[in-house]
Amino acid sequence: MIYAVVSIAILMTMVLAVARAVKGPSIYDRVLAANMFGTKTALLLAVISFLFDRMDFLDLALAYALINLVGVLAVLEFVEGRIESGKGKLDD
Amino acid sequence: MTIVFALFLLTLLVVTALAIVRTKNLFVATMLLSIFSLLMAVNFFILDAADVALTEAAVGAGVTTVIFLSALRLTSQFERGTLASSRWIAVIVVVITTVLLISGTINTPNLGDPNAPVHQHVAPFYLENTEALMGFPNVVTAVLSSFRGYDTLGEVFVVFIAAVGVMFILDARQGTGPEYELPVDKGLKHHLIPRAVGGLLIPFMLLFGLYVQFHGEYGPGGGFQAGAIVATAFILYAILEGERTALKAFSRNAQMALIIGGSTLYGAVGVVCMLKGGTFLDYSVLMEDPVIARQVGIIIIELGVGMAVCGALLSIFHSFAARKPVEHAK
Amino acid sequence: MTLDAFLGHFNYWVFAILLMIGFYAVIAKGNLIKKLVGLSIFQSAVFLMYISMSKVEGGTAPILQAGVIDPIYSNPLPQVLILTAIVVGVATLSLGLAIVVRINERYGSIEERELLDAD
Amino acid sequence: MIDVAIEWLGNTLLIVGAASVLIGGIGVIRMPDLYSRMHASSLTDTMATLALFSGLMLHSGFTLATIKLMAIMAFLLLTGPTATYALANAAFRSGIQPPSSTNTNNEEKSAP
Repeated sequence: MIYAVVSIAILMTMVLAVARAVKGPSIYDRVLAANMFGTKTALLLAVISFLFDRMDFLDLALAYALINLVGVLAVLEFVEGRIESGKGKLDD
Repeated sequence: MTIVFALFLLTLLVVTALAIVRTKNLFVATMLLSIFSLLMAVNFFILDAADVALTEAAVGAGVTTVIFLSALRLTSQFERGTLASSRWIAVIVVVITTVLLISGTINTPNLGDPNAPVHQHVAPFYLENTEALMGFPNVVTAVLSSFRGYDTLGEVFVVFIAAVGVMFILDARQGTGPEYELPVDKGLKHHLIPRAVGGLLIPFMLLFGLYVQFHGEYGPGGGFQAGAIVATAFILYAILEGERTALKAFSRNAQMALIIGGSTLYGAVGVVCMLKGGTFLDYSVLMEDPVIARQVGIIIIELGVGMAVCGALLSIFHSFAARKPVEHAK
Repeated sequence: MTLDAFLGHFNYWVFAILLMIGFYAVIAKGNLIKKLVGLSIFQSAVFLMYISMSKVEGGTAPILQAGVIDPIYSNPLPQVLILTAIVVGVATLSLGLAIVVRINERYGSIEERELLDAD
Repeated sequence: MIDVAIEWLGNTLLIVGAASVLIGGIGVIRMPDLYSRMHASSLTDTMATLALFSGLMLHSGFTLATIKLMAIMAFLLLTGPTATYALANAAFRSGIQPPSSTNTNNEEKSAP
């Protein structure tokens, strides 16, 4: 039961993150929302595998915990490249 | 309980998809696409598809975003908002097709109906016989690598062909002269924290990739997921240290060898099976004990799949990353 | 329409809507990368439909558990098809992006209208 | 006796984790500018992760699951702040200024 409550709280936060990603306004808000969504997914998967009582599925949460950083670092590199080529502006 | 989750997540999925189509900024579309992929993975997990969710996690969270960003670096980040056809014709076509598709679902069995036709044909056979024939519990891996081994061989070759195609299209020299050489590495050299943490993470990612590769018979995992995770680890290295260092560590030839070696390994197992008197990819003839023979065969072909996928994704990434943007006089 | 039928078909409706959102981006948008984004939404919709079909009520993932009496497992076959399709999907998507990159190098634009005018 | 105590401690930690996830989520929506939103989201990266995973570990007993949970927690705690650093750095370098406390009003007026 407690797991259900926790997963609903995480789901709510995911909804709020999606709202922030859709609303913006700057692109970094969207990157922030995407990154936050990724960590929340890892949390949710961990809690759900307890809820379903199949703990061998914690591997999925582990995969997200490891891989999530790559996206944000790729964004950092992308922005660095833009700044150097003088096209720093990413917003409309 | 599960139903509530599903309603929630599916609605979010539609909202995200609408936002992706609406935005004019392709960078924003890429970020939203990564959220879309995460939502998709959670949905797969809730619908009992742990292996598929792991694949989506391994591919969608890292590789897709990175490849999209590289493509945006080489083209333009803003959509000019031109339309290919009249917007209203498109909307009418889409609405009519949606209504037709939804009306087509009315007579389909409910979600999760155990008497649905899809559950009657071969799936019970797979579920009943995996334990006896293969001796390991993951039915998905068993179907993937043994019962439907031909299919997977075909998919591996599709990945192979796609990687070769990207190489043909993007690896052509853009010109001669020093400005077309790979630049001296910038990477994220000025950023101490990402470099330290990322460098710490890479060995664990590789270890996790190997775990997924060789634990795939007993839990969610297998060659496809492991290949994607290992490729992501090397992509992270390339992001942190720059193209040149990454290529020095893992050259294009090595990547090519990985792709070719992996696909050939898969095919070679089939040929060895034929030489031993069985049919193509019938692993049971490889050894005395058919169960152990199947396990050995599956481990080898999963390794082949992992090598081919890892090499293909890496070589695709490097094809994009090594290319220089072309300036057009406007 | 009863609640049961609504919940039982909601996945398929979401599939239809997502499929058509992707399709709209492919046919209506002029930007080539946006078309590819639409194509990948389209593809994900198909994945969702297959995985929805594999679900069995009260079931669990098709990894056999020892010591469970009378277990129900979801259908492994659609999962296998989609598992391979996801990786293939990324590979083919990058092939498409590679072609778009070369088009941009040659014409300086990735908008369909401008490309048609340039030719 | 001790089992019940551990169970309840785990429950409390899970509730604390759920609450901080939710607070962070609301912060991401309600905060006025990018950097304070980052601050709110970093709450969910650290506090929530610590509390939730400690709670889950108490519930799982000592099994393979505990070790996996510990690994997930360690990685999330490492990568969360790094991601926030990378994001803040990218945002600052591309010219988004954090509003300073003295001239907030002026800036808001002069902003386009």
